[in-house]
Amino acid sequence: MSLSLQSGGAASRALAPPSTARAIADQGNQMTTRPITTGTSVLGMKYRGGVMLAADTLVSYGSLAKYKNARRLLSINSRTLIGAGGEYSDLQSIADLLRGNALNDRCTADSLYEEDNNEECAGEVWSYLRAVMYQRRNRMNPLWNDVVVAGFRQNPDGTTTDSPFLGVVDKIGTAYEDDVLATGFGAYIALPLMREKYRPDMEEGEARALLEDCLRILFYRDCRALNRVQIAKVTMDGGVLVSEPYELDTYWDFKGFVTNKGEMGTDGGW
Amino acid sequence: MSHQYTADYDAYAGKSAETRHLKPGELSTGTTIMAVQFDGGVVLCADSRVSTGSYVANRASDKIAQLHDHIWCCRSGSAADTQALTDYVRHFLSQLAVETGRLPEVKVAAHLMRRLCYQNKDNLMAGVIVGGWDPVCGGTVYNIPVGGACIPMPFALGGSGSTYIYGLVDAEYRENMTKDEALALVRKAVAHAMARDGSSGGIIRTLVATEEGNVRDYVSGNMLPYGPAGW
Amino acid sequence: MSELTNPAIGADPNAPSGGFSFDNVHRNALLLQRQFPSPHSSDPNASANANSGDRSILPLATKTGTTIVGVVYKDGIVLGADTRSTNDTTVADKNCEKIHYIAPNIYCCGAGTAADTEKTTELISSQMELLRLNTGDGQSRVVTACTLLKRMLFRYQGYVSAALVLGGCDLDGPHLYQIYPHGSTGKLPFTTMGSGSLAAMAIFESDYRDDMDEVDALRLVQRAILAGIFNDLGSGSNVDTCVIRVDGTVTMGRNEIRPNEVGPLRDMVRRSDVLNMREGTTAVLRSSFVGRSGVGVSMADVTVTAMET
Amino acid sequence: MFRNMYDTDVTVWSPEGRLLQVEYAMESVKQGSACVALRSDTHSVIGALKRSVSELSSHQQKILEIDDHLGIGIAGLTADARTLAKWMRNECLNHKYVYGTAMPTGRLATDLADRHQRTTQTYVRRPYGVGLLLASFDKNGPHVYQTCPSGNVYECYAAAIGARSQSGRTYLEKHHETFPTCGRDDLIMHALRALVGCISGDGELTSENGSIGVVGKDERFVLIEGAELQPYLDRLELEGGNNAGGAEEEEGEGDAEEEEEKEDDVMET
Amino acid sequence: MASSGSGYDLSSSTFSPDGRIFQIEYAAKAVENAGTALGLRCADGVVLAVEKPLVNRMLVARTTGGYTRSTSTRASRSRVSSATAGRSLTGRGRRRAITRRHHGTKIPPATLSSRISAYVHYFTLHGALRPFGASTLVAAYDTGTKRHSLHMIEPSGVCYEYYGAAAGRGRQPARTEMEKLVVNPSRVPEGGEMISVSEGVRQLAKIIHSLHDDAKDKPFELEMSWLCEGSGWKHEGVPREIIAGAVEWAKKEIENEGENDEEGDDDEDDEMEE
Repeated sequence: MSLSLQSGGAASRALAPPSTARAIADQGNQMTTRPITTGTSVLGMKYRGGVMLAADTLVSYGSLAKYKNARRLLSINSRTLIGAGGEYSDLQSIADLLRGNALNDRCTADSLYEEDNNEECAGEVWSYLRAVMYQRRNRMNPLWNDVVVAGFRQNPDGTTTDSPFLGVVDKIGTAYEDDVLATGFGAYIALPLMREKYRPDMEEGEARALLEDCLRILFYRDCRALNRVQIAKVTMDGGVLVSEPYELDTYWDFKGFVTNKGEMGTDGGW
Repeated sequence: MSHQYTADYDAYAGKSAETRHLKPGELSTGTTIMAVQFDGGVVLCADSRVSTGSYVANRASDKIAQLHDHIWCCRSGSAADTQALTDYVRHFLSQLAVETGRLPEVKVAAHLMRRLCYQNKDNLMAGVIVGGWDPVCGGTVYNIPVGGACIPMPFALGGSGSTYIYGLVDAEYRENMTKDEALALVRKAVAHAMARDGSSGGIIRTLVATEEGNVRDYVSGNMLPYGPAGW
Repeated sequence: MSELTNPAIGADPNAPSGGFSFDNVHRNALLLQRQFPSPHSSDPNASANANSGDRSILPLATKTGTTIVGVVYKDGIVLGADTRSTNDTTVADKNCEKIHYIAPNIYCCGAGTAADTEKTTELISSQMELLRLNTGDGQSRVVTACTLLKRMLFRYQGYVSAALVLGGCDLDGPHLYQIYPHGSTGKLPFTTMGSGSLAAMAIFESDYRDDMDEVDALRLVQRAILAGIFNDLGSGSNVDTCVIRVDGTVTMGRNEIRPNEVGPLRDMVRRSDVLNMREGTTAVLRSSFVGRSGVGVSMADVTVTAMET
Repeated sequence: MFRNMYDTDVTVWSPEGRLLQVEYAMESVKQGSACVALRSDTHSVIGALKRSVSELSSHQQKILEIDDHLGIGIAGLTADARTLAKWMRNECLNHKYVYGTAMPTGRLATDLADRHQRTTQTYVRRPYGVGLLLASFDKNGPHVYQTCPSGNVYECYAAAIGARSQSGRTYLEKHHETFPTCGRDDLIMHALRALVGCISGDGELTSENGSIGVVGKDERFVLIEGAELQPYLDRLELEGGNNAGGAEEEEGEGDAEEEEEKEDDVMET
Repeated sequence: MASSGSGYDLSSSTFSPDGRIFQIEYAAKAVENAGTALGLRCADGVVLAVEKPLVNRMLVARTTGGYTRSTSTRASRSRVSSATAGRSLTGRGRRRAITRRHHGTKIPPATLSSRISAYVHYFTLHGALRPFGASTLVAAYDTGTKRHSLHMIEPSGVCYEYYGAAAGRGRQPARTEMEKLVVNPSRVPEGGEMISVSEGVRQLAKIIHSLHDDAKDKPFELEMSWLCEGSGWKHEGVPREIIAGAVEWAKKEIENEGENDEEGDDDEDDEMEE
């Protein structure tokens, strides 16, 4: 039994994330150099009154579509959502870490009552993740994820505002914010479309339609994507809402698709 | 952010023989293909996804190609190689048919394909299933895997997705199936492969070759017999 | 290395035979051994390899990190391309042309190594013209161009780095093909190629419909190219389009959209008057005219000799 | 009572259930010069009396800035306070690096108190002999916290610690209900008036020995000392309140409570 | 203390000739001098109540100290005496609870309690350490067995499960009062039923108030929390208006019962309720 009266504090919280950290330092060679079980893109977009995230529910093992009901959008506290692609085990450990911190915040709050508590806002979660990811990368043992954080922005003094927050942290600790974000394959396929169609005053329905459109296209064009998806949103008055997984309809009946192309007469078709 | 989209999220487990040795950037029909003999003909079946890395370059391609009037093949591996192979076999088969004045046998088509694959095996990446009807043997299926072997079979599977469905097909296949039973089997099996193999997907194309002729059909991507189940 | 003989005929093994020829493979392997840069154009790692490539024995090729697209619409084909060509990380040409002529009714967009796409399309276009003259058929078939291109590219096993979008109309109607450097082809209602192909494809997948009219199709192509220009660093500058109709007419839209126009911006800059000097600012103190006597050669000096046979 | 038997080691309970070493550490706080802190709805203010050991020396630093939004006033062993201040600054910077926002005062105060407590649990280290007043403005508004060597921490509307602080406390208790609506300058004046009572004998609050720290909404923590303090002292002069005599009357009362206080501030709660 | 150890009572690593460890008893004494803390296991949940003395009038009442803490959403504890030692203990409990969460389940109440008690006990073994001067009440819900429970850990490290537990200054009379309540499921009188949490809140408020001598004792804040069906088996503060209602009811009851009692000072009462 170790005898330590050491208590928490920001430093210890940030610098000793998941339990594997020390084991790694000791052995020096157990590093994530390549992801094994992977999720693909996560999309995020602000709209009037909130932020919305979208992702499919597939976790691949190489090219095997291994888990088709894996949730990659998670609520961290009553005002913050994260979504992540990349190594799924690392995502789970990040979620444990963040939820542990949120629980710790609730337990150490000055007051027993909810309204007096000051849970971390999205910006703080994002900043915290940045510190963790960057530190792990410097230990040459990165958490293999690109994580999107959604919630509400805070004032310089830390109070929450009603303007939405959307930021991303990648596996080496690069962090930035934007009105629309996409990770993984989505950065190549979904982002151009989102950038073209985004307006700051989009209604929730429009935002959802656009994100579903992007997910559908990702399913068409990304070998590691699925048309079983989740949508999640954070709103000022409704808090966090993560949908159950559902299936998107797809379209395959363009004339040029239906035509048979392998016949003798139609060379160059295929 | 890493911008290496071909390699980044691609783990290495699960690559099939057909895709492991592709050149960088080469298109592959990382595929599920299948053929089943039935009384009086054959059924061929394929998905429609053509990919480079994890990008789908063509989501509605046709991997079932005609070699002669009643003889067809399913392609898997490098798209360029299999297209060229098919063109050559078509060419030689037509020459032969004109020369002999009779319908070529499926066996001949398969052996042409085999020779091309075998003698150029260092430079090709192709796994092909040849199937069709001829007046001598009726419905016949030949499997020509990477390397250029040639094995006659009552049913054949190929492509990266096939590994996921051997068990299913072994369990469901019976000898002397009718045309409709064979069709149902290939559709079900290929749909299951598409559901598990990231390199297979899109729509299901089928072909039935009999003495009477060829019937093409397709199942739209949103009408598959097995969809993205939640497990 | 086994040479394939025509197995059906079983001809004399010494006679020239059909089938594959991989003669260049040995040369290519040798070049690779001597650190010739990878020929595989669509490999995004290629530039990274090239960067560390002071070992490379040949200079880098100019590549068109590109967005090229094509769609089929009700009355024909619309092709589109951006106009940036790059040399490693620098922009080599800000306004190049990537839509190449194949035949009066067929055009082809090229991505990959600029020289390869240009020469390949030039070669095929001359073959097409010869074919037209030889057959007396006034109209080339798109499928012919496609077949010629794929045969050639396959022969070079990807070392001719040309990724193409081939479009045209013939008596069978509009045809659109994608052709990859290794020689595989596909026939599609809409297609995109090049480094910006993913961005452009998103636009197509989102808004392509069967049987669009020309205005919609053109607008869709423009949007797809703009998506490439704005989101892909290898693509940039202006939008070129080409409409090929079933009725045989063709409209080239050279620089149809110029989203990166900096001219007006430049004009806004007021340069110092010191740099704009009026005529006569420098005083002429003295002028004199020197005749050409004694200088140079006059016509009379040249000896004319008769041509010999 | 074998009081002397139980008072030499911090890990020994007395038969009455007291930790005398900790209580002695609390005494050292009372040796330090006085320090007061109070808050309105918009500001937090610390006031302190600076001592100098001789005519020839400078005055000690009593108020330390920890972060843009937070400062502390100290009473007790200055050196102990400095190590704590260094640690607190580090925590604040760390929090800013990790979370991108200012350290919540409550969390810092709790962590600080835990740090105090740790020294009382093992005999390896002695308790810190210093009491701190934290004045801050964070996302929940202005705060004043008081910590003790025992590890106790209180959030207060106003507080006073250090030598002769009782009269300052009496002043604050009398007026604290009016503090919430005070403006910045009025709050500073209250701090000064409370301080005046804590000056010994015929001493006087001057720009040399007075020290004020203020933090408020959209206002970073600043120290007001020397010439900057003079206008406030002038105002105090006008009120006629700038000497210890004014608070004499209340002090008697204070002494009586001082005795009782000893038991309050112990570990018990 | 019955007897002082005369030399054998200076270290928790020293036994007295009659086999006692005086340091532990002295530490327990610290608990006995502190504000009262009560815990009551009712039919549909557990209620904790703490008398928090307000050292002076300028304290921000609701935030002071935080005597009742959540260790996780399913467990909570309340403790008396040395606020600081208690805080260190709750920190420990929280870490345990969180560690256990990492194992994928919520830590069972008995396990949590016995781990805390092991930790507390450890501090009674070493000369270099001192026993904790705090008792800890653990109210918790077992998600596995769907059962709620109340444990108390004392400075010696002993830990029992209780239907009603009390620590601090008023523990004796409080215990007597609690024994009158129907909290033991095996001793429910004919036709009666076990006490509910809402009734528990009122009873605890009454006990705390009746033990408090407004004339002699310091003003205090009544802090109450519960973990019950109504709170979704999560530990949370009892809503302030319910506490206010309970206090009002309690005062009326006390007034009715004791004619000889002097009236409480209204001013101070108001403050308490805040």
